[in-house]
Amino acid sequence: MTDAVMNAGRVAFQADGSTGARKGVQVNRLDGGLIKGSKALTFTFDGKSYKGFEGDTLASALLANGVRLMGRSFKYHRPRGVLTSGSEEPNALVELRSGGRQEPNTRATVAELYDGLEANSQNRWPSLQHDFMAINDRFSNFLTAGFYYKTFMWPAAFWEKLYEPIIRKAAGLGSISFEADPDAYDKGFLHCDLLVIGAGPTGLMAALTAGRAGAQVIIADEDFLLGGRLNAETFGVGDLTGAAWVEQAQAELAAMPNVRVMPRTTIIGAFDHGIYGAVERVSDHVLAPEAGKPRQILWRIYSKRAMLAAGATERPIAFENNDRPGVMLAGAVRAYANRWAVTPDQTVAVFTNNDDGHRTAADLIAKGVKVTAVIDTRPDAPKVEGAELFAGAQVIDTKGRLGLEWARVRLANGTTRDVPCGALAVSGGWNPNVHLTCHQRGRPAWREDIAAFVPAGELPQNMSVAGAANGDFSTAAALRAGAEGAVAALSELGIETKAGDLPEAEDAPVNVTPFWYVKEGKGRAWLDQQNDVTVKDVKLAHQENFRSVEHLKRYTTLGMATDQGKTSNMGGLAIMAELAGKQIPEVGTTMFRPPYTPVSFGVMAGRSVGEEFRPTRKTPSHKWAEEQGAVFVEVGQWLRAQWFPKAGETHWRQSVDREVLQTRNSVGICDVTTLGKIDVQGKDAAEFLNKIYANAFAKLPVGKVRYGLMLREDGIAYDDGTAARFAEDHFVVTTTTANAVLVYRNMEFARQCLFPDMDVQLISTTEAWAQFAVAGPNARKLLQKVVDPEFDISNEAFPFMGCGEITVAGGCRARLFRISFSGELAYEIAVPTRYGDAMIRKLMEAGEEFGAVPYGTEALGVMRIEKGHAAGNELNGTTSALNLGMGKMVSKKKDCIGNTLSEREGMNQEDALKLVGFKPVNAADPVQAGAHLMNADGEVSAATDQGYITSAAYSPVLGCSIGIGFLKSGDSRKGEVIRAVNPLEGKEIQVEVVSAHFVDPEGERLRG
Amino acid sequence: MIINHPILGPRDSQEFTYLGDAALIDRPDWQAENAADQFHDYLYLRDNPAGEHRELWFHEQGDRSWLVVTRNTVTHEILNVELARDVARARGRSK
Amino acid sequence: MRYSGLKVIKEALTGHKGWRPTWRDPEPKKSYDVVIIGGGGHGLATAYYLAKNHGITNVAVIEKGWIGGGNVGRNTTIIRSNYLLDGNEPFYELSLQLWEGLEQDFNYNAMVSQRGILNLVHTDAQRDAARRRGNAMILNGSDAELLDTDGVRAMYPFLNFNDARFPIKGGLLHRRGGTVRHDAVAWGYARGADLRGVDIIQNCEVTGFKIENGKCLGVETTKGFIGANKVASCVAGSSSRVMEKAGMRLPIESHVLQAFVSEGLKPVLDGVITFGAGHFYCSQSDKGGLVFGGDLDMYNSYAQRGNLPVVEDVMEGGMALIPALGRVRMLRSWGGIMDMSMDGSPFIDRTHIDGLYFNGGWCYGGFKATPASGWCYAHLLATDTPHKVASAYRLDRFRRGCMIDEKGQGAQPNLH
Amino acid sequence: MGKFDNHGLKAISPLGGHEPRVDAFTGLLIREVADRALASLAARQGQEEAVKSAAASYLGGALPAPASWSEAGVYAAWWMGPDLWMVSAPHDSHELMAGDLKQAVGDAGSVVEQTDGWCRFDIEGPRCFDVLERLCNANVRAGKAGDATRTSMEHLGVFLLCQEPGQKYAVIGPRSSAGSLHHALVAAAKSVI
Repeated sequence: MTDAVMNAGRVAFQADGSTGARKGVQVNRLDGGLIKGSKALTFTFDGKSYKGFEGDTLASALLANGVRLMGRSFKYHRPRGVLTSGSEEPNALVELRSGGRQEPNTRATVAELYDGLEANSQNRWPSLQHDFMAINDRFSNFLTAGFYYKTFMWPAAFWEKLYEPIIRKAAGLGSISFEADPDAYDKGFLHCDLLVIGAGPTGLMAALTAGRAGAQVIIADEDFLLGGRLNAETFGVGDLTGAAWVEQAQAELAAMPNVRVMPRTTIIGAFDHGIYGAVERVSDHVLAPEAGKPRQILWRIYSKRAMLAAGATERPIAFENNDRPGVMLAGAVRAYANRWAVTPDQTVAVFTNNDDGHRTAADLIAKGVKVTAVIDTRPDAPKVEGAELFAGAQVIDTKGRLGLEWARVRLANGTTRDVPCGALAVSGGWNPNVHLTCHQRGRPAWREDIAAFVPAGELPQNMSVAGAANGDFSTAAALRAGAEGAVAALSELGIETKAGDLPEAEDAPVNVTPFWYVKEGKGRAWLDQQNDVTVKDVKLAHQENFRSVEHLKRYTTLGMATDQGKTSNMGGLAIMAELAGKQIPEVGTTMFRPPYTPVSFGVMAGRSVGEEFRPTRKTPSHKWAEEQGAVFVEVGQWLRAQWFPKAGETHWRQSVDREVLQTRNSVGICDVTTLGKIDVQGKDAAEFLNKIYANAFAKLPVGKVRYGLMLREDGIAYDDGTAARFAEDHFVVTTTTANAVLVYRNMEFARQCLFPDMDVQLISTTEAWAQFAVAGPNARKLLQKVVDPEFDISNEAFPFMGCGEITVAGGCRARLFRISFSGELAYEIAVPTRYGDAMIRKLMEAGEEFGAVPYGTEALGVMRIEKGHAAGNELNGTTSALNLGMGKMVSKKKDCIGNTLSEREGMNQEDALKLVGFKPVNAADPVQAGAHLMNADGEVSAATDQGYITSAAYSPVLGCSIGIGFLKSGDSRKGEVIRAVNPLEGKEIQVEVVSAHFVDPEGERLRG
Repeated sequence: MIINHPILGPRDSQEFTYLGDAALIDRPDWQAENAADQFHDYLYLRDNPAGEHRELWFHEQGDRSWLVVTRNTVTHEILNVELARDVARARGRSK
Repeated sequence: MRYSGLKVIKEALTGHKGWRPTWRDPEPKKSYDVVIIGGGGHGLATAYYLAKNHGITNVAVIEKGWIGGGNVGRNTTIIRSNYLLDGNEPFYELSLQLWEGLEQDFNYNAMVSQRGILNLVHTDAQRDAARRRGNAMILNGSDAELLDTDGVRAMYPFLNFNDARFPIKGGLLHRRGGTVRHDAVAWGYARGADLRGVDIIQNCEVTGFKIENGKCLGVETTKGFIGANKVASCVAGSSSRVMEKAGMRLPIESHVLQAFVSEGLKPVLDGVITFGAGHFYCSQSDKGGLVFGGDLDMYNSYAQRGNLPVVEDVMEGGMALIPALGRVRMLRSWGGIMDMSMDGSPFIDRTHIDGLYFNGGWCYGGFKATPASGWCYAHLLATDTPHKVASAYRLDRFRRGCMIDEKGQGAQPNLH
Repeated sequence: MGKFDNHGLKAISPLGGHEPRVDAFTGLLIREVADRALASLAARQGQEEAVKSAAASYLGGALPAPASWSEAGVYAAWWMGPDLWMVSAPHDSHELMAGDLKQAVGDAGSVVEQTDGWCRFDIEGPRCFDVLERLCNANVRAGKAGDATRTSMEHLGVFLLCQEPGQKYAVIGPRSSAGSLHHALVAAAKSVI
């Protein structure tokens, strides 16, 4: 078991059994470490090939190979090397991979090395060593914070034509390939009693404690190696090395079925009520994901309790030229040496204001690296073995063009000393990683004793914080806090347990004297290294009154880079406090917002990409329509046949005209299943519909259908359809395709919230029935061949607006409605959906002798426009029954949703818009939906606007293009010739105002 | 967010559709002589409190219950969840 | 002090010693002609135009936090004049024209950049609506072009033209639309107003109104009572909270809208794109970050933060539209409180209380409106008559049945 | 097929085939199920008890409690919402179940045929947990046999019936989206297995 576990998840300590003897395999490689020494991996950086080991990051491997220069800064293109060993890295950003997988701005410090890794430096031209844009650095004195707000204003046109294009070209960091990402992403959902965020000593101890108590535990860490700082330090836990203890803990956790260990998983945000977002990097450590496997997974974690054990981040000290490649955080240098067996250079100096910095010196010396000096700002700095100590001293400058060569030190006695060093390990103290505590209402509080902000205020619901994230920096304190935190969290869930015996571990106190920046020196001391924000910029912001933290941030861009100021915000804040003569807490902190580290679009989209972006709904006749070569169109989530091209038809209009004419002349068939169908039952069903519809339904006889108009409470028409009464207490209501969900929701609102005692039951049956419109003079003849003979559907027995339950095709139950959208003699016939495919084939077969055609949504649209029926374009959410010419339908005799407010004066103006039809004066002119209406003469302007055309089509029946739309006082302007203007496309035509009922205005056909 | 459904227990708010202030239950009498004013206030005016807010959520991807959720609009803390139908009856709505 | 390239050079050569505070931090006077509540973009613009257009300089802008900390400091920086309805389009067209001359006017480079806004259409009905809208824009003196699929492809070949669930059938292009460096707008107006004598008072919260027999005499604040002939509320998402102190209920709900920015990238998007079949719109800042957003979180909220489902919804839209974004990373998300009105359109009006004025209901369109809002509010405050392009923005319009409902969603604020 | 469709119309499955679709993975089987008749049963106002007893005698077992499902003989039923259940039975023998059920409950309940409103996929095998946690937010690992959860998978509202925890589930979704639901299930299975 243990072995299996050791080889799973993490790179085990010396798992390859080697002695770890590999000193000098790469120029800066040391012995030991937690990397696998067995086989070397090959990778390239800027086209040059290097070797590293499994367990390396790109950063550690580059350092091992003696590469310090890894990037260029955003603004001045200063040469930069790696500053940190974690996700807080501001400098070492690269373009990883290539083609569709090209990944800009990837931190070399978290990019796991794999064989064949390809990385390139970014934001430089032509090369990292010789970056032309570094010219900016020469002019840095002109390009201070916010300089661009004060210039580039004259002449006005130049900003967009000259300055901005140059700036945009120069700006940005990495680039994308513009190819589609070939990888798949996934999403998932997890539930737990306790979510442990971070798997350092605190998190592991918490997970062990909770796991042993039987709780459902998830422990996640952004690193591929669990253990946090234990992997970077030399001190042990109990009688084991830190790393060995981690391995033991991981083995025990892996053996617990109630614990889920998630390495390579970053908790990106703390959302309401214990929900956390987590991104698991499944395949980023290999060349490419296995087929079908995701690159990353977004997990939504539902936690009852969460413990933040995210550790702390070291902060630098600002001094002149503190940004040269080789200047690094002390803890990072130590991590590279202990975990990755790498030293950034053979000679290293240390600059610190606290004891922790001394550990770096000690560990390097132990590994045989020459430490040329330990510079400690504290006069009472502790002794150092094996290196020269300068107590009460400061680094005031550094030299080395593309890499550090030496540091100039101001000694306590005032003299200066130049210390040779290829790397300078800087420690300004540690900041607890409070980020997730701020994602809601938490506001950190200042703790003087550790000179850092710790979590405070209103933490996210059910979150606790432990260990270094809470300001407890020693290993012993971390283990204790983890165990006790878990016990406390579980007891809130009613799971009682004990902390148990904790292993022995170092318990050194934090010994730090706040020191933020070296005041000496005319040059630039860097705070935000990626955005090139210096101490001077902060001073300027103060001078110009950008003094609130947010103003400082926004004016100088401090902390707005890809690292979100994880290493820089604190320094800027401290300096602003000093300038303002305030205490740091008075100045406050900027907001930390999700995500904790940046997350890819791909993983947030998951599987919802391409054609699967949203579900696709198919009609019962879809398969048949495909066979007919139908052209489909998206209608909401539905795919509907738009038209059915026939051999020889070269233009869609030919197909649509044919479908319309054949339907009007003989018979056509259309799948209308997509219309919403809601089954309404109960003693009060009729009374309920009276409330829902503007017009009356109580007296609708059984076996009859009635058109109904639905208003919103504000009196605007929002949907229409029919209600068929199958029994005293049973109706079937239809809605438009677009509003099916909305109408059902609103009816439930009325049923549950407005009329809770009505005896009404609702349920959708939209998908249960395959429904086909059979329209045209031969509709009845056709149907009589399909409907079983015992059912008389003659005009007398089954008149217009009749409905009933019948059987077809020898016993298949069906519903028949005598309703017409086309204006022809028409029926809608419904059969159980599974028979829909067979039914359309049956209908077409039966219609053969009449030359029956299938028609699609285009022909449907043409025929409804010819009849002047309102549809989506007319029910646009701003039109009332009055506008639609249905004002009289709104019953004043009963209460119904919308009738009271529909009486407001503004909705009943003299010249209110009315739905009318439009015919081109010149028959060849196309009427266009979206054209605005203007009087025959007079100016064309918004002020003279008379209305607009909502729907238009070519009417093969009338042989010209027609339209319907809304015209001021339209109903009283029939016969008037006006203009339909479309300046957008440079068109203007004369149209005659006519009735919207172009075809068979008396409606004789549909009654025939 | 998590809404503690009175029948189903904790459910992700993503399953719900939000409407707004629970006062929308109190639809005025259409025959009141100042019905127009009452309907105006009912439909258009809101307390919009920064704090406790009683509001209507529809469990559309669930059991299709309308719920009245009492939620703090500043902290998003949810203090109470009731079936809207019960609330409506308690407020005297019937047919 | 005038800002200019020369000034920058001179200061650079003299150690930047000459830069003065961009605005003062005065203590409030006992009383003012006009007290503007809210140091956001609209409040500062109102103060600026009161001073500049109407010579009214005895003005205080009181801000409970730091100026520009509301939506002017947390929006997606888009400016446009592409509205449909007569009540709106002339107002937003005035606003766009003011943007076009703004920097020279207040001598501050807000980086107004008319990069063009493309609203994609995916259905015939959307094209019909786009045609009606485009014509309304042109009839109101704005600009619009209707593109077909090829026209869109020519502009943005990397959009999904291959396997899109909702194919792109064209778009409505508004070339004069674009983006602005949002924070700079607040700072520029603040500086311009301050130079003209306006007092900008930060960290000063209004705790109440002094109203006697129907007249508003001033405001109680955390810095004491401040008298005023006219009090002008201009607090966007906090409108209901503030006006409630004057006993008013508003046709407004406060909702949270999230916005996002990606890591910095070399140029990807030249203009602004809105996806017509999902909730996603995007532009690229001069610094290289993709600035994007989508739909509201939908529930009433005063918390400037949102939740995960909407983040996913927005980024799903991004991937559906631009598959090449797969490996681009979202860097930061945040939320703003939107004063969502009942028809999606704003209010610039007197209240029933003499001397108390209201400006709000901007939904998520407030940023682009900043100059015209300030211009028209100043006009109302100075003349007591509504500016003609803002004459529809009355508080009683629902009572009269004169909604200005661009989206046709009715009285449900979160749908506008 | 069944005794009621000896008529001229031949049924097709939600995925469009004449035979139900099956997809096999190591440790997981996804089967399209097209042989169940469905009818919804809602209690009339104030008739909750009456409908329950009437249904009980018709089904030979009590209607299930909220968020659960149960079966008795050929019948199964799950809770859909307050006073609302879905009843299911073999399609071939019970295609007209809705009518019979209405007979049984009379005026105490409202019955609506739902047979073809839905598509159903049964998933079986030891990898159920791993696949389901990629699809929906239901806490399946804490679930028990008899759970009926309304949840959503890839933007689709579905019912998830647990027959055997970790081993056997039924996923019931809107019929018109059967293709999308099937794609979601298969894609998740491929991603996991």
